[in-house]
Amino acid sequence: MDSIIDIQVLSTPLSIDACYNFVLDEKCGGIDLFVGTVRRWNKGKEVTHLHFEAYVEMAVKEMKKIALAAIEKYGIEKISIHHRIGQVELEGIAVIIAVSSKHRKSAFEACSYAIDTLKNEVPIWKKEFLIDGSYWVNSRP
Amino acid sequence: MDSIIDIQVLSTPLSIDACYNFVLDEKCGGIDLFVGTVRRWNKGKEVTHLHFEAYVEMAVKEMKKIALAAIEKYGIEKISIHHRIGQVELEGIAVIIAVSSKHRKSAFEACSYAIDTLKNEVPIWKKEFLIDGSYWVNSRP
Amino acid sequence: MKVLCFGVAKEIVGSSELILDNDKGLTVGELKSYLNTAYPQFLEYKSYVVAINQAYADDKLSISPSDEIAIIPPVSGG
Amino acid sequence: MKVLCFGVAKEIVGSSELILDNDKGLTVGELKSYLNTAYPQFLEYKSYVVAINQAYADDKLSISPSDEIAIIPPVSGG
Repeated sequence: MDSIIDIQVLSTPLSIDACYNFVLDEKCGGIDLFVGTVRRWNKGKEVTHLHFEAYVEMAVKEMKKIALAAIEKYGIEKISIHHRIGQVELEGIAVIIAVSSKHRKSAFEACSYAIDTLKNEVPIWKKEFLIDGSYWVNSRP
Repeated sequence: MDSIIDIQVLSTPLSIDACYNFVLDEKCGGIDLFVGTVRRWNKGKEVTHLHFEAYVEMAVKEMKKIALAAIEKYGIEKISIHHRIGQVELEGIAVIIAVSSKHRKSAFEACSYAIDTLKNEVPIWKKEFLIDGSYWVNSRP
Repeated sequence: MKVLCFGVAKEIVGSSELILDNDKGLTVGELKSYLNTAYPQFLEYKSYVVAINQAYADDKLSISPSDEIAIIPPVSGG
Repeated sequence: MKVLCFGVAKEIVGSSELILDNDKGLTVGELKSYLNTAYPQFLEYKSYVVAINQAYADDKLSISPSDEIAIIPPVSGG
Protein backbone atom coordinates (compact mmCIF):
# COMPACT_ATOMS: atom_id res chain seq x y z
CA MET A 1 0.00 0.00 0.00
CA ASP A 2 2.75 2.43 0.98
CA SER A 3 4.28 2.15 -2.47
CA ILE A 4 1.21 3.63 -4.16
CA ILE A 5 0.32 6.43 -1.74
CA ASP A 6 2.64 9.17 -0.49
CA ILE A 7 1.26 11.47 2.21
CA GLN A 8 3.33 14.24 3.75
CA VAL A 9 2.74 17.27 5.97
CA LEU A 10 5.87 19.39 5.74
CA SER A 11 7.18 22.59 7.29
CA THR A 12 9.62 23.09 4.39
CA PRO A 13 8.83 24.16 0.80
CA LEU A 14 6.94 21.57 -1.19
CA SER A 15 8.47 20.00 -4.30
CA ILE A 16 6.45 19.35 -7.46
CA ASP A 17 9.27 17.09 -8.64
CA ALA A 18 9.02 14.94 -5.52
CA CYS A 19 5.29 14.35 -6.05
CA TYR A 20 5.72 13.83 -9.79
CA ASN A 21 8.55 11.34 -9.35
CA PHE A 22 6.56 9.39 -6.76
CA VAL A 23 3.55 8.86 -9.04
CA LEU A 24 5.46 8.38 -12.33
CA ASP A 25 4.71 4.82 -13.43
CA GLU A 26 5.51 2.97 -16.63
CA LYS A 27 1.97 1.57 -16.67
CA CYS A 28 0.50 5.11 -16.83
CA GLY A 29 0.18 7.52 -19.71
CA GLY A 30 -1.15 10.46 -17.75
CA ILE A 31 -0.28 12.39 -14.60
CA ASP A 32 -2.40 15.19 -13.25
CA LEU A 33 -0.98 17.59 -10.66
CA PHE A 34 -2.93 20.18 -8.73
CA VAL A 35 -0.84 22.86 -7.04
CA GLY A 36 -2.50 25.24 -4.58
CA THR A 37 -0.63 28.53 -4.31
CA VAL A 38 -0.94 31.61 -2.12
CA ARG A 39 -2.63 34.43 -3.95
CA ARG A 40 -2.32 38.12 -3.23
CA TRP A 41 -6.00 38.94 -3.54
CA ASN A 42 -8.76 37.10 -1.75
CA LYS A 43 -12.28 38.53 -1.86
CA GLY A 44 -10.90 42.00 -2.51
CA LYS A 45 -8.50 41.98 0.41
CA GLU A 46 -4.74 42.09 -0.01
CA VAL A 47 -2.92 39.14 1.51
CA THR A 48 0.69 39.42 2.71
CA HIS A 49 1.24 35.76 3.64
CA LEU A 50 -0.48 32.71 5.13
CA HIS A 51 0.16 30.54 8.14
CA PHE A 52 -0.97 26.90 8.14
CA GLU A 53 -1.48 24.89 11.30
CA ALA A 54 -2.26 21.18 11.31
CA TYR A 55 -3.30 18.47 13.71
CA VAL A 56 -0.55 16.54 12.01
CA GLU A 57 -1.21 12.94 13.07
CA MET A 58 -4.92 13.18 12.30
CA ALA A 59 -4.32 15.17 9.09
CA VAL A 60 -2.06 12.39 7.82
CA LYS A 61 -4.75 9.80 8.64
CA GLU A 62 -7.44 11.79 6.82
CA MET A 63 -5.15 12.37 3.83
CA LYS A 64 -4.47 8.61 3.64
CA LYS A 65 -8.22 7.97 3.65
CA ILE A 66 -8.63 10.39 0.74
CA ALA A 67 -5.77 8.76 -1.18
CA LEU A 68 -7.21 5.27 -0.71
CA ALA A 69 -10.71 6.45 -1.63
CA ALA A 70 -9.35 8.10 -4.80
CA ILE A 71 -7.67 4.82 -5.82
CA GLU A 72 -10.83 2.86 -5.02
CA LYS A 73 -13.26 5.24 -6.77
CA TYR A 74 -11.25 6.13 -9.88
CA GLY A 75 -8.91 3.19 -10.42
CA ILE A 76 -5.81 5.36 -10.49
CA GLU A 77 -2.36 3.85 -9.95
CA LYS A 78 -0.53 6.15 -7.53
CA ILE A 79 -1.25 9.31 -5.58
CA SER A 80 0.92 11.78 -3.71
CA ILE A 81 -0.52 14.45 -1.38
CA HIS A 82 1.84 16.95 0.24
CA HIS A 83 0.59 19.79 2.45
CA ARG A 84 2.68 22.63 3.80
CA ILE A 85 2.47 23.94 7.38
CA GLY A 86 3.91 27.12 8.88
CA GLN A 87 4.33 30.42 7.10
CA VAL A 88 3.89 30.47 3.31
CA GLU A 89 4.65 33.57 1.24
CA LEU A 90 2.78 34.92 -1.79
CA GLU A 91 2.97 32.49 -4.73
CA GLY A 92 4.31 29.84 -2.35
CA ILE A 93 2.88 26.33 -2.54
CA ALA A 94 0.33 25.28 0.10
CA VAL A 95 -0.60 21.89 -1.29
CA ILE A 96 0.30 19.50 -4.13
CA ILE A 97 -1.76 16.54 -5.28
CA ALA A 98 -0.32 14.29 -7.98
CA VAL A 99 -2.14 11.35 -9.52
CA SER A 100 -1.02 8.86 -12.15
CA SER A 101 -3.46 6.83 -14.17
CA LYS A 102 -3.71 4.71 -17.28
CA HIS A 103 -6.50 7.01 -18.47
CA ARG A 104 -6.36 10.78 -18.27
CA LYS A 105 -10.05 11.26 -17.45
CA SER A 106 -9.70 9.35 -14.20
CA ALA A 107 -6.52 11.27 -13.37
CA PHE A 108 -8.40 14.58 -13.58
CA GLU A 109 -11.39 13.25 -11.66
CA ALA A 110 -9.29 11.71 -8.89
CA CYS A 111 -7.18 14.84 -8.49
CA SER A 112 -10.26 17.05 -8.33
CA TYR A 113 -11.93 14.71 -5.84
CA ALA A 114 -8.81 14.67 -3.65
CA ILE A 115 -8.40 18.46 -3.40
CA ASP A 116 -12.13 19.01 -2.81
CA THR A 117 -12.21 16.40 -0.05
CA LEU A 118 -8.97 17.62 1.49
CA LYS A 119 -10.38 21.12 1.79
CA ASN A 120 -13.48 19.78 3.55
CA GLU A 121 -12.13 17.10 5.83
CA VAL A 122 -8.45 17.37 6.68
CA PRO A 123 -7.72 19.11 10.02
CA ILE A 124 -5.53 21.89 8.72
CA TRP A 125 -6.22 25.57 9.34
CA LYS A 126 -5.17 28.61 7.38
CA LYS A 127 -4.64 32.01 8.97
CA GLU A 128 -4.67 34.75 6.39
CA PHE A 129 -2.46 37.76 7.08
CA LEU A 130 -3.75 40.89 5.38
CA ILE A 131 -2.27 44.36 5.09
CA ASP A 132 -4.51 45.36 8.00
CA GLY A 133 -4.99 42.31 10.21
CA SER A 134 -5.28 38.55 10.27
CA TYR A 135 -7.97 35.91 10.71
CA TRP A 136 -8.53 32.17 10.63
CA VAL A 137 -10.20 31.33 7.34
CA ASN A 138 -13.69 29.70 7.56
CA SER A 139 -14.01 30.29 11.31
CA ARG A 140 -16.49 33.15 11.05
CA PRO A 141 -20.12 32.50 10.08
CA MET B 1 -1.70 38.01 -25.44
CA ASP B 2 1.76 36.48 -25.53
CA SER B 3 2.14 37.04 -21.80
CA ILE B 4 -0.74 34.71 -20.95
CA ILE B 5 -0.15 31.87 -23.40
CA ASP B 6 3.05 29.90 -23.88
CA ILE B 7 3.15 27.42 -26.76
CA GLN B 8 6.23 25.38 -27.56
CA VAL B 9 7.11 22.38 -29.74
CA LEU B 10 10.50 21.17 -28.59
CA SER B 11 12.99 18.52 -29.60
CA THR B 12 14.60 18.59 -26.14
CA PRO B 13 13.17 17.18 -22.87
CA LEU B 14 10.17 19.10 -21.55
CA SER B 15 10.33 20.89 -18.21
CA ILE B 16 7.41 20.86 -15.76
CA ASP B 17 9.10 23.75 -13.92
CA ALA B 18 9.13 25.88 -17.07
CA CYS B 19 5.39 25.41 -17.61
CA TYR B 20 4.62 25.89 -13.91
CA ASN B 21 6.69 29.06 -13.67
CA PHE B 22 5.03 30.51 -16.76
CA VAL B 23 1.49 30.11 -15.43
CA LEU B 24 2.22 30.97 -11.76
CA ASP B 25 0.27 34.14 -11.04
CA GLU B 26 -0.36 36.03 -7.83
CA LYS B 27 -4.03 36.40 -8.79
CA CYS B 28 -4.46 32.62 -8.89
CA GLY B 29 -4.92 30.09 -6.13
CA GLY B 30 -4.80 26.97 -8.26
CA ILE B 31 -2.62 25.48 -10.97
CA ASP B 32 -3.46 22.26 -12.75
CA LEU B 33 -0.80 20.43 -14.76
CA PHE B 34 -1.37 17.50 -17.05
CA VAL B 35 1.74 15.53 -18.00
CA GLY B 36 1.52 12.89 -20.71
CA THR B 37 4.20 10.24 -20.36
CA VAL B 38 5.34 7.28 -22.43
CA ARG B 39 4.03 4.02 -21.03
CA ARG B 40 5.54 0.60 -21.49
CA TRP B 41 2.26 -1.18 -22.17
CA ASN B 42 -0.30 -0.10 -24.72
CA LYS B 43 -3.20 -2.46 -25.50
CA GLY B 44 -1.15 -5.44 -24.39
CA LYS B 45 1.86 -4.65 -26.55
CA GLU B 46 5.25 -3.77 -25.11
CA VAL B 47 6.54 -0.37 -26.18
CA THR B 48 10.27 0.39 -26.32
CA HIS B 49 10.05 4.10 -27.21
CA LEU B 50 8.05 6.63 -29.23
CA HIS B 51 8.88 8.99 -32.03
CA PHE B 52 6.86 12.20 -32.48
CA GLU B 53 6.71 14.11 -35.74
CA ALA B 54 4.98 17.48 -36.08
CA TYR B 55 3.94 19.91 -38.78
CA VAL B 56 5.53 22.44 -36.48
CA GLU B 57 4.21 25.76 -37.81
CA MET B 58 0.64 24.51 -38.06
CA ALA B 59 0.87 22.63 -34.74
CA VAL B 60 1.87 25.87 -33.02
CA LYS B 61 -1.10 27.67 -34.62
CA GLU B 62 -3.53 24.95 -33.53
CA MET B 63 -2.10 24.90 -30.00
CA LYS B 64 -2.54 28.69 -29.80
CA LYS B 65 -6.18 28.30 -30.84
CA ILE B 66 -6.69 25.74 -28.08
CA ALA B 67 -5.01 28.01 -25.51
CA LEU B 68 -7.16 30.99 -26.49
CA ALA B 69 -10.32 28.88 -26.52
CA ALA B 70 -9.49 27.55 -23.04
CA ILE B 71 -9.09 31.10 -21.73
CA GLU B 72 -12.32 32.18 -23.43
CA LYS B 73 -14.39 29.18 -22.31
CA TYR B 74 -13.16 28.74 -18.75
CA GLY B 75 -11.93 32.17 -17.69
CA ILE B 76 -8.50 30.91 -16.71
CA GLU B 77 -5.56 33.31 -16.35
CA LYS B 78 -2.60 31.67 -18.09
CA ILE B 79 -1.88 28.51 -20.04
CA SER B 80 1.30 26.80 -21.15
CA ILE B 81 1.33 23.94 -23.68
CA HIS B 82 4.62 22.21 -24.51
CA HIS B 83 4.85 19.24 -26.86
CA ARG B 84 7.90 17.12 -27.49
CA ILE B 85 9.03 15.94 -30.92
CA GLY B 86 11.62 13.34 -31.83
CA GLN B 87 12.41 10.20 -29.89
CA VAL B 88 10.99 9.88 -26.38
CA GLU B 89 11.95 7.04 -24.06
CA LEU B 90 9.75 5.11 -21.61
CA GLU B 91 8.49 7.37 -18.82
CA GLY B 92 9.67 10.38 -20.83
CA ILE B 93 7.34 13.37 -21.17
CA ALA B 94 5.43 13.79 -24.46
CA VAL B 95 3.27 16.77 -23.49
CA ILE B 96 2.69 19.19 -20.61
CA ILE B 97 -0.33 21.44 -20.19
CA ALA B 98 -0.34 23.89 -17.28
CA VAL B 99 -3.24 26.18 -16.41
CA SER B 100 -3.59 28.77 -13.67
CA SER B 101 -6.93 30.00 -12.47
CA LYS B 102 -8.59 31.84 -9.63
CA HIS B 103 -10.88 28.83 -9.16
CA ARG B 104 -9.67 25.26 -9.18
CA LYS B 105 -12.72 23.84 -10.94
CA SER B 106 -12.03 25.90 -14.06
CA ALA B 107 -8.34 24.93 -13.91
CA PHE B 108 -9.25 21.23 -14.09
CA GLU B 109 -11.85 21.78 -16.81
CA ALA B 110 -9.57 23.93 -18.97
CA CYS B 111 -6.66 21.51 -18.65
CA SER B 112 -8.87 18.55 -19.54
CA TYR B 113 -10.36 20.45 -22.49
CA ALA B 114 -6.89 21.41 -23.75
CA ILE B 115 -5.44 17.89 -23.74
CA ASP B 116 -8.58 16.37 -25.30
CA THR B 117 -8.59 18.97 -28.06
CA LEU B 118 -4.85 18.73 -28.63
CA LYS B 119 -5.12 14.99 -29.15
CA ASN B 120 -7.87 15.52 -31.74
CA GLU B 121 -6.71 18.55 -33.66
CA VAL B 122 -3.01 19.30 -33.48
CA PRO B 123 -0.97 17.94 -36.41
CA ILE B 124 1.45 15.82 -34.46
CA TRP B 125 1.97 12.10 -35.11
CA LYS B 126 3.22 9.39 -32.84
CA LYS B 127 5.05 6.32 -34.07
CA GLU B 128 5.07 3.57 -31.50
CA PHE B 129 8.12 1.29 -31.45
CA LEU B 130 7.31 -2.12 -30.05
CA ILE B 131 9.54 -5.08 -29.24
CA ASP B 132 8.53 -6.55 -32.62
CA GLY B 133 7.86 -3.66 -35.00
CA SER B 134 6.61 -0.10 -35.25
CA TYR B 135 3.52 1.73 -36.51
CA TRP B 136 1.98 5.18 -36.75
CA VAL B 137 -0.71 5.42 -34.07
CA ASN B 138 -4.29 6.06 -35.30
CA SER B 139 -3.39 5.55 -38.96
CA ARG B 140 -4.96 2.10 -39.32
CA PRO B 141 -8.76 1.70 -39.42
CA MET C 1 -8.27 14.90 30.65
CA LYS C 2 -6.36 16.89 28.05
CA VAL C 3 -8.07 18.65 25.12
CA LEU C 4 -5.94 19.71 22.15
CA CYS C 5 -6.87 23.08 20.64
CA PHE C 6 -6.14 24.17 17.07
CA GLY C 7 -6.62 27.27 14.95
CA VAL C 8 -9.17 29.71 16.30
CA ALA C 9 -9.91 27.33 19.22
CA LYS C 10 -6.36 27.79 20.46
CA GLU C 11 -6.88 31.55 20.46
CA ILE C 12 -10.25 31.32 22.23
CA VAL C 13 -8.94 28.99 24.92
CA GLY C 14 -5.62 30.85 25.10
CA SER C 15 -3.58 27.66 24.95
CA SER C 16 -2.92 24.70 22.71
CA GLU C 17 -3.99 22.36 25.50
CA LEU C 18 -6.86 22.53 27.95
CA ILE C 19 -6.81 20.36 31.09
CA LEU C 20 -10.23 19.32 32.42
CA ASP C 21 -11.40 17.05 35.25
CA ASN C 22 -13.12 13.96 33.90
CA ASP C 23 -13.14 11.28 36.55
CA LYS C 24 -16.63 9.99 35.77
CA GLY C 25 -16.42 10.16 31.97
CA LEU C 26 -18.58 12.31 29.70
CA THR C 27 -19.92 12.38 26.16
CA VAL C 28 -18.71 14.54 23.29
CA GLY C 29 -21.99 16.48 23.55
CA GLU C 30 -21.38 17.15 27.25
CA LEU C 31 -17.83 18.31 26.51
CA LYS C 32 -19.17 20.76 23.90
CA SER C 33 -21.77 22.10 26.37
CA TYR C 34 -19.02 22.65 28.88
CA LEU C 35 -16.79 24.43 26.33
CA ASN C 36 -19.60 26.68 25.11
CA THR C 37 -20.36 27.71 28.68
CA ALA C 38 -16.76 28.17 29.78
CA TYR C 39 -15.74 29.97 26.54
CA PRO C 40 -18.83 31.74 25.13
CA GLN C 41 -16.69 33.00 22.24
CA PHE C 42 -17.14 29.57 20.67
CA LEU C 43 -20.76 30.52 20.01
CA GLU C 44 -19.65 33.46 17.85
CA TYR C 45 -17.75 31.15 15.51
CA LYS C 46 -18.87 28.54 13.06
CA SER C 47 -19.59 25.27 14.80
CA TYR C 48 -16.63 23.11 15.65
CA VAL C 49 -16.40 19.37 15.92
CA VAL C 50 -14.53 17.13 18.30
CA ALA C 51 -12.09 14.39 17.36
CA ILE C 52 -11.49 11.44 19.64
CA ASN C 53 -8.33 9.43 19.02
CA GLN C 54 -7.78 11.26 15.73
CA ALA C 55 -11.20 10.51 14.26
CA TYR C 56 -14.26 12.74 13.98
CA ALA C 57 -16.72 11.89 16.78
CA ASP C 58 -20.44 12.47 17.12
CA ASP C 59 -22.09 13.94 20.20
CA LYS C 60 -23.19 10.60 21.68
CA LEU C 61 -19.70 9.12 21.89
CA SER C 62 -18.40 8.58 25.43
CA ILE C 63 -14.97 9.93 26.18
CA SER C 64 -12.68 8.00 28.47
CA PRO C 65 -9.90 9.83 30.32
CA SER C 66 -7.14 8.16 28.33
CA ASP C 67 -8.57 9.23 24.94
CA GLU C 68 -6.81 11.80 22.75
CA ILE C 69 -9.32 14.65 22.48
CA ALA C 70 -9.15 17.61 20.08
CA ILE C 71 -11.31 20.62 19.20
CA ILE C 72 -11.53 20.91 15.41
CA PRO C 73 -12.72 24.32 14.16
CA PRO C 74 -13.92 24.53 10.54
CA VAL C 75 -10.98 23.35 8.46
CA SER C 76 -9.34 25.54 5.81
CA GLY C 77 -6.39 23.65 4.38
CA GLY C 78 -5.46 23.45 0.74
CA MET D 1 3.05 22.63 -56.56
CA LYS D 2 4.64 21.12 -53.46
CA VAL D 3 2.73 18.88 -51.04
CA LEU D 4 4.17 18.31 -47.55
CA CYS D 5 3.79 14.76 -46.25
CA PHE D 6 3.79 13.77 -42.57
CA GLY D 7 3.59 10.58 -40.56
CA VAL D 8 2.27 7.61 -42.45
CA ALA D 9 1.75 9.81 -45.56
CA LYS D 10 5.49 10.36 -45.74
CA GLU D 11 6.01 6.59 -45.75
CA ILE D 12 3.33 5.98 -48.38
CA VAL D 13 4.67 8.68 -50.71
CA GLY D 14 8.27 7.79 -49.90
CA SER D 15 9.26 11.40 -49.33
CA SER D 16 8.46 14.34 -47.09
CA GLU D 17 7.59 16.43 -50.16
CA LEU D 18 5.66 15.57 -53.28
CA ILE D 19 5.97 17.77 -56.37
CA LEU D 20 2.89 17.92 -58.63
CA ASP D 21 1.98 19.86 -61.76
CA ASN D 22 -0.79 22.33 -61.07
CA ASP D 23 -0.82 25.00 -63.70
CA LYS D 24 -4.60 25.28 -63.97
CA GLY D 25 -5.39 25.04 -60.27
CA LEU D 26 -7.42 22.31 -58.56
CA THR D 27 -9.61 21.77 -55.53
CA VAL D 28 -8.70 19.89 -52.37
CA GLY D 29 -11.13 17.15 -53.43
CA GLU D 30 -9.38 16.81 -56.79
CA LEU D 31 -6.01 16.62 -55.06
CA LYS D 32 -7.29 13.80 -52.85
CA SER D 33 -8.64 11.91 -55.87
CA TYR D 34 -5.26 12.22 -57.52
CA LEU D 35 -3.43 11.02 -54.40
CA ASN D 36 -5.76 8.03 -53.90
CA THR D 37 -5.18 6.98 -57.51
CA ALA D 38 -1.44 7.55 -57.54
CA TYR D 39 -0.91 5.99 -54.09
CA PRO D 40 -3.67 3.40 -53.51
CA GLN D 41 -2.16 2.63 -50.11
CA PHE D 42 -3.93 5.75 -48.83
CA LEU D 43 -7.19 3.83 -49.17
CA GLU D 44 -5.98 1.23 -46.68
CA TYR D 45 -5.47 3.86 -44.00
CA LYS D 46 -7.87 5.98 -42.04
CA SER D 47 -8.96 8.98 -44.02
CA TYR D 48 -6.57 11.90 -44.12
CA VAL D 49 -7.30 15.59 -44.45
CA VAL D 50 -5.51 18.34 -46.31
CA ALA D 51 -4.26 21.59 -44.83
CA ILE D 52 -3.88 24.69 -46.99
CA ASN D 53 -1.66 27.43 -45.62
CA GLN D 54 -1.56 25.70 -42.23
CA ALA D 55 -5.32 25.45 -41.78
CA TYR D 56 -7.63 22.47 -42.26
CA ALA D 57 -9.37 22.74 -45.64
CA ASP D 58 -12.56 21.17 -46.98
CA ASP D 59 -12.84 19.43 -50.33
CA LYS D 60 -14.33 22.41 -52.17
CA LEU D 61 -11.46 24.78 -51.49
CA SER D 62 -9.44 25.80 -54.56
CA ILE D 63 -5.70 25.43 -54.29
CA SER D 64 -3.47 27.98 -55.93
CA PRO D 65 0.07 27.04 -56.90
CA SER D 66 1.64 29.32 -54.28
CA ASP D 67 -0.31 27.79 -51.36
CA GLU D 68 1.38 25.72 -48.69
CA ILE D 69 -0.24 22.30 -49.00
CA ALA D 70 0.05 19.41 -46.54
CA ILE D 71 -1.34 15.89 -46.17
CA ILE D 72 -2.52 15.40 -42.57
CA PRO D 73 -3.04 11.75 -41.58
CA PRO D 74 -5.08 11.09 -38.42
CA VAL D 75 -3.24 12.93 -35.65
CA SER D 76 -1.89 11.15 -32.57
CA GLY D 77 -0.07 13.71 -30.47
CA GLY D 78 -0.24 14.02 -26.71
